[in-house]
Amino acid sequence: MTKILRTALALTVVCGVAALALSFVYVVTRERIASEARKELDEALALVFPEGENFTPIDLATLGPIPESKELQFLEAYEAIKGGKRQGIVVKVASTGYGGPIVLLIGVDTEKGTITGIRVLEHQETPGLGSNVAAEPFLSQFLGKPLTSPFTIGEDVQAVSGATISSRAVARACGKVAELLRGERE
Amino acid sequence: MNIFLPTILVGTLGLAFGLMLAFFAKKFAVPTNPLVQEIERLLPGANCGACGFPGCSGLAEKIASGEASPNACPVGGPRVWAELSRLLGQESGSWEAKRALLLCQGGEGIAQTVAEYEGVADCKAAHLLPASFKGCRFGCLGLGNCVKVCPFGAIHLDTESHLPVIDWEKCTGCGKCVAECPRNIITLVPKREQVTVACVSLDPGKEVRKLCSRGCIKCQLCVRTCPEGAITFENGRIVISREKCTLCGLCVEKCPTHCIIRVGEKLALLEVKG
Amino acid sequence: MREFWHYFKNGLLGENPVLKLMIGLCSVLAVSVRVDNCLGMGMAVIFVLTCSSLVISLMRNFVPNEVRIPIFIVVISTFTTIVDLVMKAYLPPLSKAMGIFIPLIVVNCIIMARAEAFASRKPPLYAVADALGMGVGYTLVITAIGVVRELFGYGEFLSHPVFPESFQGMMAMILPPGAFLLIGIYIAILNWSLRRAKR
Amino acid sequence: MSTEFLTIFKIIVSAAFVDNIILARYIGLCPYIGMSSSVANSIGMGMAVTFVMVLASIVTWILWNYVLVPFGLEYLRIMVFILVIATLVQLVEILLKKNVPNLYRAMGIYLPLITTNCAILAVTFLGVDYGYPLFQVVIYSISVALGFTVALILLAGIRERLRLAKVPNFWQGYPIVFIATCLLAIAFLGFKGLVK
Repeated sequence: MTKILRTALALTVVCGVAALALSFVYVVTRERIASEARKELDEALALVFPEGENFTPIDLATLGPIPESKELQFLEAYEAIKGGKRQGIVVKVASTGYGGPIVLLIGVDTEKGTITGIRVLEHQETPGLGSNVAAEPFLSQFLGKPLTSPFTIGEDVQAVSGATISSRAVARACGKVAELLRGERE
Repeated sequence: MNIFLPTILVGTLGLAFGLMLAFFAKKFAVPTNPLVQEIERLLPGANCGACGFPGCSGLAEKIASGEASPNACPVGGPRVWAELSRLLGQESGSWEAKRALLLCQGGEGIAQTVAEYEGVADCKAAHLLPASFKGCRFGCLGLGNCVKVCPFGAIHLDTESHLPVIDWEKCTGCGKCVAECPRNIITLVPKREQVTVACVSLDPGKEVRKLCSRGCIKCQLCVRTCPEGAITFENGRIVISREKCTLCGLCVEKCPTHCIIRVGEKLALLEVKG
Repeated sequence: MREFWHYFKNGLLGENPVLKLMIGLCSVLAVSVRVDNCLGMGMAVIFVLTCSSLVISLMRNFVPNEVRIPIFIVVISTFTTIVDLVMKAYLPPLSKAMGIFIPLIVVNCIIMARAEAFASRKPPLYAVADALGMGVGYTLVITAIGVVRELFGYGEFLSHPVFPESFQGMMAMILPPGAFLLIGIYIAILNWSLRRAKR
Repeated sequence: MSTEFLTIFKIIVSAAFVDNIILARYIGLCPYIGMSSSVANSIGMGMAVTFVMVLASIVTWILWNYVLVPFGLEYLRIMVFILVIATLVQLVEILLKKNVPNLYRAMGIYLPLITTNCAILAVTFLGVDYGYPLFQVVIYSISVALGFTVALILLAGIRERLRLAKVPNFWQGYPIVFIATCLLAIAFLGFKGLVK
């Protein structure tokens, strides 16, 4: 009986000390991790909406009825504010590509009704082919396009060669975001 | 942020798991061979499976029973090998040096040759052919891969029978020839006097009789003869238990095809008689 | 001190964990797409391996046999989590690139194998020597693979282009098959050179 | 009903083939190389992995959703999960050894290999990361284990043939096994894009 207790106690002590050490490290690094994540998001937001001075998260539901789609999920939305006035909206969406969801940040100027920027945050596309949808040459095609564009591969957007599905996923995301925000245009 | 909550939580988890493990380990203890435990203690215990056996305990069992060599653990490397050899060397009762033994007497003039083979002189190549140039599907092809692979020059091909002869003086029991042989007819056996069936054919007796005059025809006369009950017929092959055998030699005399042989302590030369 | 070097050198070539012992392969293949990832992974493994070897070696006389494995793995996982948190805080891009393979250091067989095979039996100084040797040996191999994969896969070295514009990366090198192919070739080369050296 | 069935089917195909844990994700390689020397071994290992994988993902899923998340202790995930797996494996082994010796002989002896099998830990992490409900986690872990077993048996079959082949001297052993794995991985690339 004492042997069982001693054995159990050994594991308890090791677990306790380990957890103590970990929570200590966690407390030390927590702030830093949060600020890194915030910084990363801010940088990405600033890239897709260069004119925005600061960004505040808003509820997606306030943007109107969200377009139904199996292959697309709306994740978050941000207001881009300049000089105390709302200039545009940045939407974070996940669109199903070739290897999994492609998470995109799409910036829209609600006054002009154009796309201001687009950026791939996460993807699992084939390296060397599908991964090229995250690169400038493909994404810059969308810059400045009006919300009324069809966003169809082969018509107004050229697909990355060898990666039609990945390209279509990005175009679809833009199309749906445009559909959502068309009503927002003042 | 409270840093004591996780400590207590994980500590409790540890306590619960520790109690469970210690309790069950005691309650459900299964007695194991002390030698196996001894070997397992020397093995790395990483349970990585790199040796090809299921975990360190799996390898320990195989080493204890002599089915695996003490250098089988690639993680432990030479150091563990040395320690294991020392352990096994001291307990000489349960550990014996191994030697390679060919379980086939079907040489030239004894086993039928049904076709002329003119391909590469390589057992593996000949074994890949759908049909065998020797009548027997199980017997030695006699093309000498084992001779080539032996690092100690302990094997040579007999000029008359074209069967490999293993010199137990030179053989170290490294098992290279065992791994090389595509027909799996070379095995490692303890180095001592013993009686063994020198045929691995699974063909029915009638077939064997046609193909080879020294093959096991499954008559099971030896099973009935053995006074110790050491011989059994399992899964289509005759098995002689080394533990029960008293080397009385009755089965060797009785075997109608002379496929049970007595192997000496010094050499594994199969006496191929006409 | 002599023995310290002896154990250290052991892990570099003679018992190189990846090429000779065939352990810790998962992260080697998964992370070695780019050289900087390899170096990061190498550092992480060296840190976890050395720290846990040291702690396990210090505790070696107090650990009851029944809970040996849970205790070792808790120690290893603590250091792994520390690496995970610190990387997230100070090197976020690297931490992102390695993804799930940072937590998986816990189950990197190298660490558990060395803990059981070496650290739990030898005094701390030797345990550290062995851990460092194994860690550096691991890092060397993973970097050697990473250099080739990055060079041919992206045409870059440490993210600097090496080949002219017209070079199209070899996709196969980045994908799993290239990794398997390369490690096969490396082991064959090692076998060959060892055999030559013997002669 | 039919959409639910479709989701589950998708999980199965993508976990077992498209994202095959060994050939596409490079996880669980040590037992893959170690245990693939014969088909019989690989089947036993596959069974043991399936068993532990399902058990571990259920237990860790419960711990994650009802203990770690409510207390805000997500960062203790690595430690708690691996502790659970290590204990679970050891317990199952002790119990099987004593109570069901036949089953133990068939698959239990492979259990110790599993504590340090990254595939198990990876599945528990991924199952939680994907945010599946409990039922889907079970399906997911079964499918991953299926993919693992398939890859293991395929390689074991190849290795049994390789024993008879004439392989150049210094390519013998592991190198040729990796080349075979490379070809298998290429074959599995064909599944990519199967599930949208």
